Amino acid sequence: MIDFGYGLTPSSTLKIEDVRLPAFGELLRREPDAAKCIACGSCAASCSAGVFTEMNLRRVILSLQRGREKETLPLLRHCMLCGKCQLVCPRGVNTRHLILSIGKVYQLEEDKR
Amino acid sequence: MSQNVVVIGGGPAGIEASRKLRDLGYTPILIEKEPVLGGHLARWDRLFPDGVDASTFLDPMIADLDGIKYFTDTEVASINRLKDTWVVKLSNGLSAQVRAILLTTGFDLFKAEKKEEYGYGIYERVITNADLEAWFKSGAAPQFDDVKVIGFVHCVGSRDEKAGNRQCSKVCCVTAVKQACEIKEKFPDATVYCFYMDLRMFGRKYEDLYLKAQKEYGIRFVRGRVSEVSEDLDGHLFVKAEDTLFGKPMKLKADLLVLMSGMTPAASTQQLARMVNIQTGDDGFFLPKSLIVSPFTSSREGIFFAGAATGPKTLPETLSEASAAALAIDHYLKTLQR
Amino acid sequence: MIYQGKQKIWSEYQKEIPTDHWFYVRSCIRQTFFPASEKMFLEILRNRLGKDVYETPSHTTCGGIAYHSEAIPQETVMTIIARQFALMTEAGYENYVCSCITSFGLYTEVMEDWREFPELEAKIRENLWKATKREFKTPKYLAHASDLVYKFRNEIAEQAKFRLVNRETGRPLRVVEHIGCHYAKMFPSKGVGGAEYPYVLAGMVESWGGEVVDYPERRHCCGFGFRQYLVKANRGYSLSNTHKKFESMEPFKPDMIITNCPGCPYFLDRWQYVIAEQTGKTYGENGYGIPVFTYEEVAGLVLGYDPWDLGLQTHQVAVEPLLDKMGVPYKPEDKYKGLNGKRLQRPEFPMNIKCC
Amino acid sequence: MKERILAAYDPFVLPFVFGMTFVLAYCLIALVKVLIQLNAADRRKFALSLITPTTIFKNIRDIFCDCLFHVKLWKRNKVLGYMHSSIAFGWFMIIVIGHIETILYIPERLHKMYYPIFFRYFMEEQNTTLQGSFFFFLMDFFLLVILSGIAIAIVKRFRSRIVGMRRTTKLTLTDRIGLYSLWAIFPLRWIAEGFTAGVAGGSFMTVPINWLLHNFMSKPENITVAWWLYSIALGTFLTVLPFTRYMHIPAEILLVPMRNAGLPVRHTRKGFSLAMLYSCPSCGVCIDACPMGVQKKNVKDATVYMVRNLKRRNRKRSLEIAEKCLMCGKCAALCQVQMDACGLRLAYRTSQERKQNRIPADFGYLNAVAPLPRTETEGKVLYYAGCMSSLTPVISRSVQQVLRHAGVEFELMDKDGSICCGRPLMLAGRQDEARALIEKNRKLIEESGARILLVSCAICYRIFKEHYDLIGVEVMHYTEYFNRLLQEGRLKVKNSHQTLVYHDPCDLGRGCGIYDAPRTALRAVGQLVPALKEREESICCGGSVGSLTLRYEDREPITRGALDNLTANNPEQIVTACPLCLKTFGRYATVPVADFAQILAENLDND
Repeated sequence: MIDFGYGLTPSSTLKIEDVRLPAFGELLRREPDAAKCIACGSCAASCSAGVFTEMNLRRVILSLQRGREKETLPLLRHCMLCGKCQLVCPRGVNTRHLILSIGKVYQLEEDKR
Repeated sequence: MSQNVVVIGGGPAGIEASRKLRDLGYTPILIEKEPVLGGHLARWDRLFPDGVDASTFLDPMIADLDGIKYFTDTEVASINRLKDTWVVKLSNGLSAQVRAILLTTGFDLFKAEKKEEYGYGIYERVITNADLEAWFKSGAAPQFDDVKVIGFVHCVGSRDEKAGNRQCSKVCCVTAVKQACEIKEKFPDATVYCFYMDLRMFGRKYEDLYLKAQKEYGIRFVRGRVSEVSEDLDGHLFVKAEDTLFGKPMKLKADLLVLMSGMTPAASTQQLARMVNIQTGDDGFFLPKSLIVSPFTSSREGIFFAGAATGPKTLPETLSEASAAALAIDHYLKTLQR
Repeated sequence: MIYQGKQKIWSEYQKEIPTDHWFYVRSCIRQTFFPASEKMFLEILRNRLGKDVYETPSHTTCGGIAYHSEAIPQETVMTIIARQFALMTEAGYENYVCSCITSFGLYTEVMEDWREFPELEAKIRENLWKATKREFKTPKYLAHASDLVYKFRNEIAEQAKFRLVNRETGRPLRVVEHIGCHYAKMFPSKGVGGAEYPYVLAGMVESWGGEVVDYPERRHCCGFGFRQYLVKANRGYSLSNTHKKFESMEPFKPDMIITNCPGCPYFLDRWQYVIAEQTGKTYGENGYGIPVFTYEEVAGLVLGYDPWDLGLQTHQVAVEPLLDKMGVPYKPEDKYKGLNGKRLQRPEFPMNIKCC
Repeated sequence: MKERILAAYDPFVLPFVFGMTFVLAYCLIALVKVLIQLNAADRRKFALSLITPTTIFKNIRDIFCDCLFHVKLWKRNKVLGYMHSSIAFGWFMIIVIGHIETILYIPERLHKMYYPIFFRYFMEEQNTTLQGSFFFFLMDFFLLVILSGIAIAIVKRFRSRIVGMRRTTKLTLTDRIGLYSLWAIFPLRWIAEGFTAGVAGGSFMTVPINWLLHNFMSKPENITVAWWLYSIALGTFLTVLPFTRYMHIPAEILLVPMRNAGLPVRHTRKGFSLAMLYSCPSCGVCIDACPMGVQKKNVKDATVYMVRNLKRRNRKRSLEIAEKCLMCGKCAALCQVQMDACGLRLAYRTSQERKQNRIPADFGYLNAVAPLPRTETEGKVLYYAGCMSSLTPVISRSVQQVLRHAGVEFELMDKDGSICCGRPLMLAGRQDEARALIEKNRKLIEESGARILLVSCAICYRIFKEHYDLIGVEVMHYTEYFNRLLQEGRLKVKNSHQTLVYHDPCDLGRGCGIYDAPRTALRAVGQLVPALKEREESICCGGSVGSLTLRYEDREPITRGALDNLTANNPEQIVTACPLCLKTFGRYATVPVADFAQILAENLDND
């Protein structure tokens, strides 16, 4: 192999059809509210941890649906479970249980790997 | 002998207005260019938000046309002003002299093939909302049996200056959500994606439908406009869009893509506008006197509108406008007599 | 694929191309890397079809690469172009045909700009006058050289010695057509067949017996992208674009690629070597790459010109597999012979991609 | 009195002897198990309490009051109180009198455990004396007391509403066997003693039966049959007892001293918790108490069912119940055996949280939070509004307004964003993570030099009180503090005479016992009207962060139920003292809802 001083860069495109989401299915079983998010961002805007960190529940939920949970799961480490997001969510998503459930489902996936 | 009123366009607006005019004691002359009455509604299967069969509305309307002279397969040849009346000549050789004309010419579905990048008419697996309704209505077996991933493209020809339509077609968002749920019922194992720019769930119970689509049907909503579609070796589709909420370009390999064709002014709009010398807006729809207080009155004496001829509208809006226009015509004719 | 659907679109994007009297301008890249292509264009038009094509040595670069790399301002590039037009006017022509897609796109853009903003045109006229004391008329017709070959594709087919058909199986060759981005993506109405389903090359392929491959990434850029290639730090990005195209066309097993742009054949050809050397992957059969041609080269092959006279030995990806399929005779020993049979040195061969 | 059966034995005693031996052995083993499961510190604490005179006295008093007289139940429901104490105390007295008789007449038989129980069978009345008749009367009297209790119990089982219970516990099979054998014991005893009343003596209950029986069933072999049946009923009851709710009878005797020793709940079903589980009488008071009970589907999530599932080691259901609970503590407040229902659930959540997968917490970012400006002024107040208050700005604004009015020097602790108090994490069973937040907050508070930490959120207040151990800082809920300011005359208000109803937030009322301070203060600004149920019986607003799984749509009926309770006396204004209650009530209330501080701020006397 020759080093030309440049090389192929990996594609940033989400190949959504390749994304199999068994973990998300399990999450929906535990907390069906995961499907209700309309990405309004209230949760992220009001987040107590968000004042100090990048924590953004909207983005976490979205990343799970796109099979890119690795990018956002670490954010959940900052969550203080204070429940403000639950109070502001216009769709009444049980965000605290959702966060706890994400931990249970996806950490399990992580452990399997 | 009761007074004649010409109603041009035999869709729901035309039929409803004709019935109301007849009830008010006039003899409507209803003109429809297609062989059957009912307009787009006649080709539609079920209606949002509750999924009621379209025929449950249309059939009783069409069954109740006593006292209305209607001509199908007929177009307007010319309209001329003669003193304080309008002389309408029809393509079948008949003509009528009336004091009031109601334009219920409705809309045409945007020709999805104009959005060349989506490949409608080129890729077999790209269909439109109208095709889907026709298939639902026919009750036929699906054309493709290996449908596992389905995409819905919102705003095809709507909010698109390049496609010549800046306006929002209003009904496509909720129609897409309705159709997404329906198709999920037909293909329960399929994953259904809706690619939207904004979701405009403005009507009563529309938001409920959206929630149901998310929660019960598991429809996946992606905020991002489809940029291009291509075909792979076995005829399946590659759909490119950006997931704007996630901030990444995305690619979907789909087995079926449904284009939500928007509403454009009916082809006859410009022609009729010239015949009676009235204005159309930048968007090509008839321009009423005021969009707020008299959306059914034109700038010319005796010319009235109802329904989607003055812009995209839902069915209930169209029907109530039809009634309102009938009353406005009645009021106008009575004022003339006094 | 519904072929009639495409035909319908093609029928909507037809442009008027005069049959004769052209003022021809060359491409900086092409006259360097594919000199035989431009020669073949003139050969076909002048000698085979008997057309009047005029060339002048006073023609310079259009400034497109500098413009797209943001090295010179728009006014400068417009003045350069005005000078080319002046050359045409002085020569008494009004049909302008260019060899380069970048130039074609730029001429279209500039002419559209002048149409929208006449004051800009006036200013450029003044600039040109001040600089060169020349005056110009904008061309009546602007065409890309491929438009002309497209126009005369059937005449060429009539004189064809070979067809784009696999001689052994009798099946049409599978051809990837790659259109330069600036041909129609900016002004769809200025390209034959529009931007989405361009017909300019597809028409030639069809006429000459081949079959066009419609692969998912067919719209994608070859990867040149001016700054992407020219700046070394971005070069991986250029390579990745090309890689994306090859990955997408691979399942269709194309026999060849035909292009109408200066950069595209160069990058589609050379990057195959780089990809092979970096990843070990080749896209053609038996360890070869997919041969890449300009449309003039393909026309030349069809008309029976000697492959080495067409300059096909300068390609990185070996063309011999295709010549074999088409049944074009060639002498392998002549591949690296120069003018008058002078033996040139054999080049060093790459490791991972077969070159003959 | 003299022995009639010289052998002092008859085979019919065997069922009872078996049952009694079994139950004693079972209880002994259970006792040992509980004691072993206590950790060393708790065990020492417990042992110490058993020899502390004050606790000894308290234990005896509690055992009598709770186990025999059911004083708490009397206070709540006279009929149920009578029912329970009649059976418990009556039976206790019968046993005691039986033993007294044995001691008096045949002390040498005392070692036979069945003798005092079946005393009447073995004895013969000598008509020469009347000395037995006093006991005859007592025995019959207590038998009557018990039978009346049983009669009420039978009625209650089939028509619970008559005795004031909406819902009763659904019984298990063993519970039913225990129940029916319990019901059978005393009528059978009545008949058995009736048979022998002729020879062994009797009083107003047994003698008429004796007379009746002799007229109809005079055959002597029937006598033994009746005693057999009585013994079998006793034996059955005692044998199944450990597996029924009646286990609470012996268990409570252990629970009372353990509770008085102040042992904490450390585990879901070990040690103290095990004693607690065994002490649940399945009475079902918690079912009606539970605010989730407004929906029928939640009835099975009451504490009694959690206890049952924990006992059966049904992990799935236990977890469901544990996670669903609002942790309002009302069931615990009303519980007859003072079951620490929230503690058990929390222990379960914690154990599950430790066992299951979870995303590890990382609160490292809190290190970057700047310390508060330190001031050394005496009596400086630090006001912590808490996370929720940023969604109810009216609270923090009103608090500040009141403080300024009273001329209190104060500082805001979380104007640049709160660090959560940690209680939500704790309620989710994440004790260690909660600890991290507590430590950070504690450091901030202590280093600020504040003397008083003022809290306007009931949820925060509770954890500050229970888990912070702030040195030199007094934690005060704003209801307490403002009431103090009022009493000290620093805060002057005028009375609007508006009718107010006060809602006791769970964590403030039941959680921290603050009921009077807000009421006293509110009386100064308005006219307080009672809610239907208040103080320790107040109904959770439904917004609690205590529940992990309760869905949004299932919270609505709870909120509506709580609002109905508050508005029973048509108040003009609902007042609460917790941002979560304020927000939750605000969603559905038809009567305006205001925060405590808001009401004070609106009625400040500025003259």
